[in-house]
Amino acid sequence: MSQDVEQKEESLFEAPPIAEQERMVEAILFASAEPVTVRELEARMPHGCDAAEALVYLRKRYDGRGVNVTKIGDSWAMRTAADLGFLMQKETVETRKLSRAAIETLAIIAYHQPVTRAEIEEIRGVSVSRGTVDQLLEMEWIRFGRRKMTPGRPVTFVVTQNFLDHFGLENARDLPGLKELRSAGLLENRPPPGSMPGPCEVDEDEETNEGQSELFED
Amino acid sequence: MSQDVEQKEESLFEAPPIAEQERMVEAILFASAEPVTVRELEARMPHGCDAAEALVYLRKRYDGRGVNVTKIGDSWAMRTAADLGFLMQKETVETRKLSRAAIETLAIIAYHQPVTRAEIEEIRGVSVSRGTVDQLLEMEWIRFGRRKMTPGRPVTFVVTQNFLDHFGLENARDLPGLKELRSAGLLENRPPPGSMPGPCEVDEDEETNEGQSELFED
Amino acid sequence: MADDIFEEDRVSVAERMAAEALIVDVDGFEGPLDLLLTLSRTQKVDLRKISVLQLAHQYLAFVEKAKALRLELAADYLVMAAWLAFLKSRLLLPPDPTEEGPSGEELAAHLAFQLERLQAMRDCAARLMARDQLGRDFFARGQVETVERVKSVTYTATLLDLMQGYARIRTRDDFRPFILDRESVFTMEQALERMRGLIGYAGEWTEIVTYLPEGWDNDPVRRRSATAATFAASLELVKEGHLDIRQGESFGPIQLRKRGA
Repeated sequence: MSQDVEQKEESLFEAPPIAEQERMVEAILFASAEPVTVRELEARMPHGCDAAEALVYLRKRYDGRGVNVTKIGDSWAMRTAADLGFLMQKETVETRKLSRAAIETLAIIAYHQPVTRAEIEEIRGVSVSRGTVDQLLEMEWIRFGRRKMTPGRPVTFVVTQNFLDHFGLENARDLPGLKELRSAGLLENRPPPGSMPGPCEVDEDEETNEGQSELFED
Repeated sequence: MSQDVEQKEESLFEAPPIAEQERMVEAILFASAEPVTVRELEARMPHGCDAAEALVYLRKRYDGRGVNVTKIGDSWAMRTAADLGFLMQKETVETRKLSRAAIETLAIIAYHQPVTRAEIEEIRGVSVSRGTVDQLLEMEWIRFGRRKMTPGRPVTFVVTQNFLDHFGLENARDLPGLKELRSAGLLENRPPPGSMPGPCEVDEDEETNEGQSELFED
Repeated sequence: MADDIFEEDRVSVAERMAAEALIVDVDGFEGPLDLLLTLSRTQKVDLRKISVLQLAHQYLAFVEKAKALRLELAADYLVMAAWLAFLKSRLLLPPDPTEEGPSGEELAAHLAFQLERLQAMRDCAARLMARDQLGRDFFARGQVETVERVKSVTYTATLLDLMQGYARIRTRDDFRPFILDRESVFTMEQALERMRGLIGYAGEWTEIVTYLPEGWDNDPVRRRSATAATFAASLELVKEGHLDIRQGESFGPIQLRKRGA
């Protein structure tokens, strides 16, 4: 008789099948605002559940999915797969023209590389703000070159492959020289005429190389 | 030559494999508490993705799981399986207790939408207090529909996506017993013969008997 | 008379109690239609088979009792009572072919429809609220990952921008930096230098104008500048203790003399 009661109690508290426990853990982790410990899981699940085991199955199930079961400290949570983080952003891209200071700095680096900040400032006649250099570095249009063998061993800046790609140049040496700039009307102190000869056109000129090499001679 | 360019462009925009798209939809739906439209899904996914197709796979995958993929109007969301609600006492949010008048008004709007205030009053036999409508509007369970093309062009009320989401309905057409009510003629806006006393009185020239049926019949 | 019919309809004590309760609780009803629906339930039949005539009796009896109890009934209850009395007479009397308007049967059918519809809506409301509800039976994601609105700004420049930028810098070299045109300016430094050279000879009071540099007294602009500079230089020399300065009266001539002379 007493055995009957015991059996009845046992069956009353029999844990749900592990597949069902997995569903429970899944639902709890999904709905929880905070990561949940195994202990908390078991406190919320029916008596006799083995949340740790259910988690093993659940974790395997979500392996490689868009959402993963991850352990954070002692707790468990579901998180979007790291490689899909880009989906959590709604991107709006705005294209802006580079500031005049940045263009000038970039031009000096392109024409005079490798060039130190002090040299840039000397050529521009004004100091170069940190923001300008940072912006160009961030855009990956310039990078640090080797240090100059002058006192203080200042860092230099050079243009990058990205820069060349963007401007359709094979080499920084392909940049038109001073003479070409002048013949293109770019060196005159008046607004350039509407029909600007393209840089490629200038390139065809044989004299290009002279100006260029002169520029790049250290 | 031009074909080359075309091919190149096509390959550039080639959508990820559908399994990958499924992962993406999974991640986006998982991360959001609010339902997400197919359109928004695709806006966030790489170019050329077919979110609707990915959803078919995803929905099947979550069938019977602790978390389900549910359709709510034009949108999709992930929700825990209703049979596991007992695990979520911690997450349960106390919803504001609605008055009987508010619940009835809500039901009338849901089953008769788009419905005017006068029509609600005719069905309930009493005037609808402003507070009742305001409360439902505030909960974002109802919203204004388009005006009726009857004299005075009265505003109508319809239920919202939030309403569908809250009651786990894919569509207003899935309201329980809707078909039976319609076949019993209980959703008709039957004008009273002659004049009726009290709030039952409706504009006699009201010609829109088709009202609600029109909404549910597409 | 109405009372009699009412009593006839009532069979059990429980129903009579219920009817009493209805009256006491008149405020609990949401209008006459709600009351009619409640009364109709005592008929214990499908609403489609309800006897509207009997219902009219019930309602009128209710109103009578309420009046007897001196309960204040809202106007719409009384309007409904009047209308039901009218309906009752239509239903009881044989149809008068000369009479206009809808027949008693039509009116009764519509009332029955209204009651059935209201009951249907109440059932719907109950079914709706019995559904699984979000936040009670099923749940949304607890740990919402916010969708970041990333406004990325791409900066761009063309090769032309670059060349123009470079040209702008190089062109600058062709111009000397802007400096003030000082041709007509006699600086205090110049005046000081000049005065220091001359001061040794100023043993007597000498008018300041005689110290003005040569060639600066014809052009008024130049003379003004030279005068001001010379005066300022004189004051500086006074301060240094090399010179005395005096002016006899306002706008009178200013005279200088070497100190200690």
